[in-house]
Amino acid sequence: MFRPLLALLRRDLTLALRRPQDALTVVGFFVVVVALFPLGIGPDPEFLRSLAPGVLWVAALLAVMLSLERLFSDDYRDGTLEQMLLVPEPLGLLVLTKIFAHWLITGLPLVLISPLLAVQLNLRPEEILILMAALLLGTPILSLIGAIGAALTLGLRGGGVLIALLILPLYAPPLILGAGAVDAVMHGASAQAHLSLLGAMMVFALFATPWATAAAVRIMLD
Amino acid sequence: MFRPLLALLRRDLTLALRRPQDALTVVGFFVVVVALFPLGIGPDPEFLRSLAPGVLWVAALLAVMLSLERLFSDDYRDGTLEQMLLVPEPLGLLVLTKIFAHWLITGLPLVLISPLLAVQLNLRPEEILILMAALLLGTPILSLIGAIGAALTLGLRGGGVLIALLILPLYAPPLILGAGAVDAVMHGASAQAHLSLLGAMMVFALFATPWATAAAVRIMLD
Amino acid sequence: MMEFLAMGGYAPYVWGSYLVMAGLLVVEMLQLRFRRRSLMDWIRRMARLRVQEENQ
Amino acid sequence: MADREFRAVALAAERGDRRLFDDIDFTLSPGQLLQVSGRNGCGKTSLLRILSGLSRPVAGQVYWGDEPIQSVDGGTGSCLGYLGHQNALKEDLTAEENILIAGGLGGGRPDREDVLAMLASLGLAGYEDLPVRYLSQGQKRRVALARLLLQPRPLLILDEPYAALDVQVIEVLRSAIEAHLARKGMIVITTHQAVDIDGDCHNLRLG
Amino acid sequence: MADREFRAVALAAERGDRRLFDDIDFTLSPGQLLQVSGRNGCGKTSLLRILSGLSRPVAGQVYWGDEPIQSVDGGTGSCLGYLGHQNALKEDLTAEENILIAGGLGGGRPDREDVLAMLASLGLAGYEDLPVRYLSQGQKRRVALARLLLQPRPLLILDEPYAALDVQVIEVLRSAIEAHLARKGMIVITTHQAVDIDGDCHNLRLG
Amino acid sequence: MSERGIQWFRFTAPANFYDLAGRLIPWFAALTIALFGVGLYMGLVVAPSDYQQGDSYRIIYIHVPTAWMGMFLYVLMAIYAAIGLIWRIKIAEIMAKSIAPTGALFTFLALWTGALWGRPTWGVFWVWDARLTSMLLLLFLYLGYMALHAAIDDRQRASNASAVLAMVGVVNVPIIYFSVHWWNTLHQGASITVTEAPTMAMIMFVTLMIMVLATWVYSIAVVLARARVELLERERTARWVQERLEGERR
Ligand code: HEM
Ligand SMILES: Nc1ncnc2c1ncn2[C@@H]1O[C@H](COP(=O)(O)OP(=O)(O)OP(=O)(O)O)[C@@H](O)[C@H]1O
Ligand SMILES: Nc1ncnc2c1ncn2[C@@H]1O[C@H](COP(=O)(O)OP(=O)(O)OP(=O)(O)O)[C@@H](O)[C@H]1O
Ligand SMILES: [Mg+2]
Ligand SMILES: [Mg+2]
Repeated sequence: MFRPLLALLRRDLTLALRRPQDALTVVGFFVVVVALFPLGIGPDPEFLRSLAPGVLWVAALLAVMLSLERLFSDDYRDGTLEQMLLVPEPLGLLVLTKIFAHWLITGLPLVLISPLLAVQLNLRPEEILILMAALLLGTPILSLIGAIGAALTLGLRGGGVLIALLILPLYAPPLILGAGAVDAVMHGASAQAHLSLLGAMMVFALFATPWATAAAVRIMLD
Repeated sequence: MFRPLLALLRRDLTLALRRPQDALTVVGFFVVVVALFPLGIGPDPEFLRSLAPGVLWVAALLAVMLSLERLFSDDYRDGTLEQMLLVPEPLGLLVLTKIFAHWLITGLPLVLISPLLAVQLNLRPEEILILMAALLLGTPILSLIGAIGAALTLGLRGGGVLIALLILPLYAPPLILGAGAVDAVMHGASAQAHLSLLGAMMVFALFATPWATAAAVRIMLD
Repeated sequence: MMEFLAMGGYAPYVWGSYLVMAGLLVVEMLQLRFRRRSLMDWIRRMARLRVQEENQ
Repeated sequence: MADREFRAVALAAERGDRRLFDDIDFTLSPGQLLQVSGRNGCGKTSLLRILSGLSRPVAGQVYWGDEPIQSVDGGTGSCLGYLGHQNALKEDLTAEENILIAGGLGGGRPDREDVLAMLASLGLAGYEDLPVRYLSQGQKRRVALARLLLQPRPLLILDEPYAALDVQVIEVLRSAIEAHLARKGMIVITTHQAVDIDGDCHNLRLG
Repeated sequence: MADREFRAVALAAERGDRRLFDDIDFTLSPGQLLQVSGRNGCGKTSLLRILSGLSRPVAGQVYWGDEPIQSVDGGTGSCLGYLGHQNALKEDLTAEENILIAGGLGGGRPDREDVLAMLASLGLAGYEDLPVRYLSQGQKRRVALARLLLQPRPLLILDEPYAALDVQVIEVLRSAIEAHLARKGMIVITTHQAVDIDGDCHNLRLG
Repeated sequence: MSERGIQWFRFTAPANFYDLAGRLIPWFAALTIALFGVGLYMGLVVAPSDYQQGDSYRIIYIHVPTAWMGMFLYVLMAIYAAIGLIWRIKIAEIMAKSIAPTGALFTFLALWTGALWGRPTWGVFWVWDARLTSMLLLLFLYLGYMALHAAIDDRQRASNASAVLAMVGVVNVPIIYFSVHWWNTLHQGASITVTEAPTMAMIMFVTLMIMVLATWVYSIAVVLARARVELLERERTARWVQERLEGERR
């Protein structure tokens, strides 16, 4: 039962290790976008600090979104995805495994690098902790939701930009909750509520989206 | 001399017309990214207003950057780019023509839609005028510089994110000047200096970057 | 009449809303009609082509 | 090897506005080969994808024994192997890794020695541990074939397997096909190249 | 048609760390055909790309008459046409548009009638005004061939032109090649399929 | 597709639907003209101006109907899309696709009229209020749906794929709405919200309802007309299309 899933997970991680620059560019993009903001907005520290949660979250969201284009497209282009439909295993589980691998490669590094950027934007230690917690809960949601968009744009020209249009509206809730969590601590409130909502949303996404994604993959390969 | 260039321009525009959604999704992306910011940062009108130039410019920059991935990649994938190397015409001019077509399809619509978004972020009419002027001068620069990155990442896996990393640092000057122009009017100063610098930069990019891009294309196709 | 058109000083807003709405609805209908026409023409042409092929 | 028949009943396919084919019926028994032939664009690829359950016909149904192909016990992939126009290889992995992982994904636990032997028999000795990216068009095709031949499936569906192969390898492939038929396997194949195969061969002309 | 010779002098190519070939010399005079043959992965594609100036050899030089191929008067493309593994077609344009635009890009002003006639002779009558996307693998290859044959270049470089083509079209292509040779054109070709060509044919074995 | 499936709705057979829609459209069109005529006359001429907002309040007569229609059509579209996807009913797929442009148009009009109303009442065209923001996101959902449909060439695949998107979207609409609402009330900032008109006068209410009805009838007419065109486009090779064309001029 689980042998194929493990094989898939191992394969995706091996591939990522063979090409570490892929994962690194996602992190790089995140860092660069955050760094652009002071350029566009001005260097005032207090101002930047009040912006920090929003900017960090928007940047993380864009980084995840961009990396999503490749979630299935490599497998699609070289025909591996087709072969995967023939694997005697529910497609939903295969998809979930791929999403998990993708999150390990892109989402987790974002969470780990975020404190550095947060410091640059003058966040305080306790705020940084909440930021990381929120990202830890939020980035899987982003990957899970985004996978639907990635599957729906398989093989379409201009996929990257189209994905963005399809899923960015769906990203509003995690964005609001995630940025809101940090904002709440910045204003002395508790982030409890935000974080539990985020967690609930993650569980929901975990159960619901893989099937939608699997359906989308099947449709696009029909 | 100019027949091949005209043929190329006509071809690219025809292709864009056959698939209007490609151009529209770029605009859509721009709009959606701008709309995300208030979600991450909060709805306070005064606050948003002071952010507006930076946010609009960063969003425009990201939109142009994403659309750049397709500048050469379609031609590369189906082998047309290879054939273009065999055309009896300086490659630099061909590249410039392609960039011009690309700007008409993606950059210009961004300029045209920007007033709507500016209104949502509470900019005033005279500020909006300067914003449009700055974008009109700035988006060609973004396309010209971005073309180098697009050429350098031809055929690489994960091109989209890699492009971002390569060219975002180069985007800093137009970003600073462009956002600065609007900021200046917002603070009652004149945007003259910013705009003339932007103009100078555009002329410079117009003459310098096509050759760099052409060289990059040749190298990547070797 | 002028008074009606002035809408108590809110003319741009009120008429801006109503006229844009009217305009867009009309555009929608025209576009639909245009699409229908060109589709019909196309189908007829294809039918003619088929008849011509069969006769050969 | 196989103990059931593979049947197509009244298949029809459409692409865009055109009906590609209509009312295709056949029954393939163990040990038989079906060659699908026809001009470019007559719908061979479309038919093979339908037969392997990857796309749905507009009408008709494909059966493996008595089960519709989409709902075979243990998944469609347990009864058939499919080789399409594309090779389904990961360019960053070596030939050996590609095959081992594909085996694992299929639920098996392939043996390293077998893999190396198969690669050698296809003339890829010495290339096993190069990333597939460095292989030429024909060499990639060979790796894909090796993968397919190592998964013991009763039915093989091959879309232009000879494409890009040189003469020696075509010979190897031909004897592999004959061995598969002798073992009571079944094969559906398309090709524009004339390769004679010894066995119970049938022909289906499209278009 | 051609009035110069096409010469390769001491060519060598490397891929990765491997030297693919060394010291390749040949001279092709008007009316001659050179068939490059060899097993999969011996470097045929690499050689053809070097001959057409698309990539640079590690050593040696390719000459068109007395000029190195990269610096031919009027551009490399004025003396040769290249057909690679890929078809270089825009999927959103029709076959006709694709060919007309490629002609315009080459600096010519191709005639619509000629294009339609050529497409018809390759068996694509009725498909001229369909976006290329809707064509099958073999039909696309035919469009690419039509484009090549309509650009009157003295030297044609063809990398597996028969791939994916059905038997009838191979026949058409064969006679087009013979006509080109008869007109004093030159051809460099690779293929794994055996197609006999009447004319002054030479062979170059790699590997 | 293989098993043609459920045929109990007589009009699911394409030809019947085509004919039925063709017969219904003129009636709805006539009704639309009548209702809009009456509604506009009452709204712009008969109804008195508001004691607080003056004449600017008259925007309500198109703002509220378009906003309702925009939201409602999305749900309807998702329902049709789901039916089309699950039971493979062609007409449902076509209806879903035909609703989208009209829904997007009404959503846009709600935004547009709201913005033009906001200027005189709030002093700005736009605030990031919960209701406005979720309306904006709804517009994006519509646009994404249409863009996806347009980006896929194969008709069957396009309608299946966008059906998945519509269903995912409709599950998310309430989530989006609540999170946006919460976001807005958590931050201090904009305290202006869409104000309820103070106990509407009877005449205003009646006028509003007439306008709501008018947009309804209009939507039905336009969607049916578009569905007919879509149907023709899909079935253009079918025999019944040829038969219909012999008879029809236009
Ligand atoms: C771009 C700006 C606006 C948008 C997107 C917008 C959106 C909406 C939506 C979606 C509804 C229907 C929601 C519901 O019934 O619960 C609605 C109703 C309404 N809007 Fe707006 N609105 C905007 C601006 C305004 C302004 C400026 C006013 C007046 C000051 C206004 C007054 C109303 C009223 C009175 C209703 C009906 C009340 C009700 O049924 O609950 N809106 N609007
Ligand atoms: N997405 C599509 N829309 C419309 N028509 C299509 C589409 N895809 C393929 N076709 C048409 O379907 C026909 C069959 O295509 P298919 O790929 O099955 O042909 P084939 O028999 O495999 O040809 P070849 O020998 O060239 O590989 C072609 O004529 C092609 O024009
Ligand atoms: N980027 C690369 N890096 C390293 N080696 C490469 C690279 N590309 C190709 N090769 C190697 O170069 C050799 C020649 O490749 P080429 O594509 O020229 O072969 P070919 O003769 O055209 O083969 P085929 O008949 O299969 O098309 C192959 O053995 C391949 O392994
Ligand atoms: Mg085929
Ligand atoms: Mg080759």
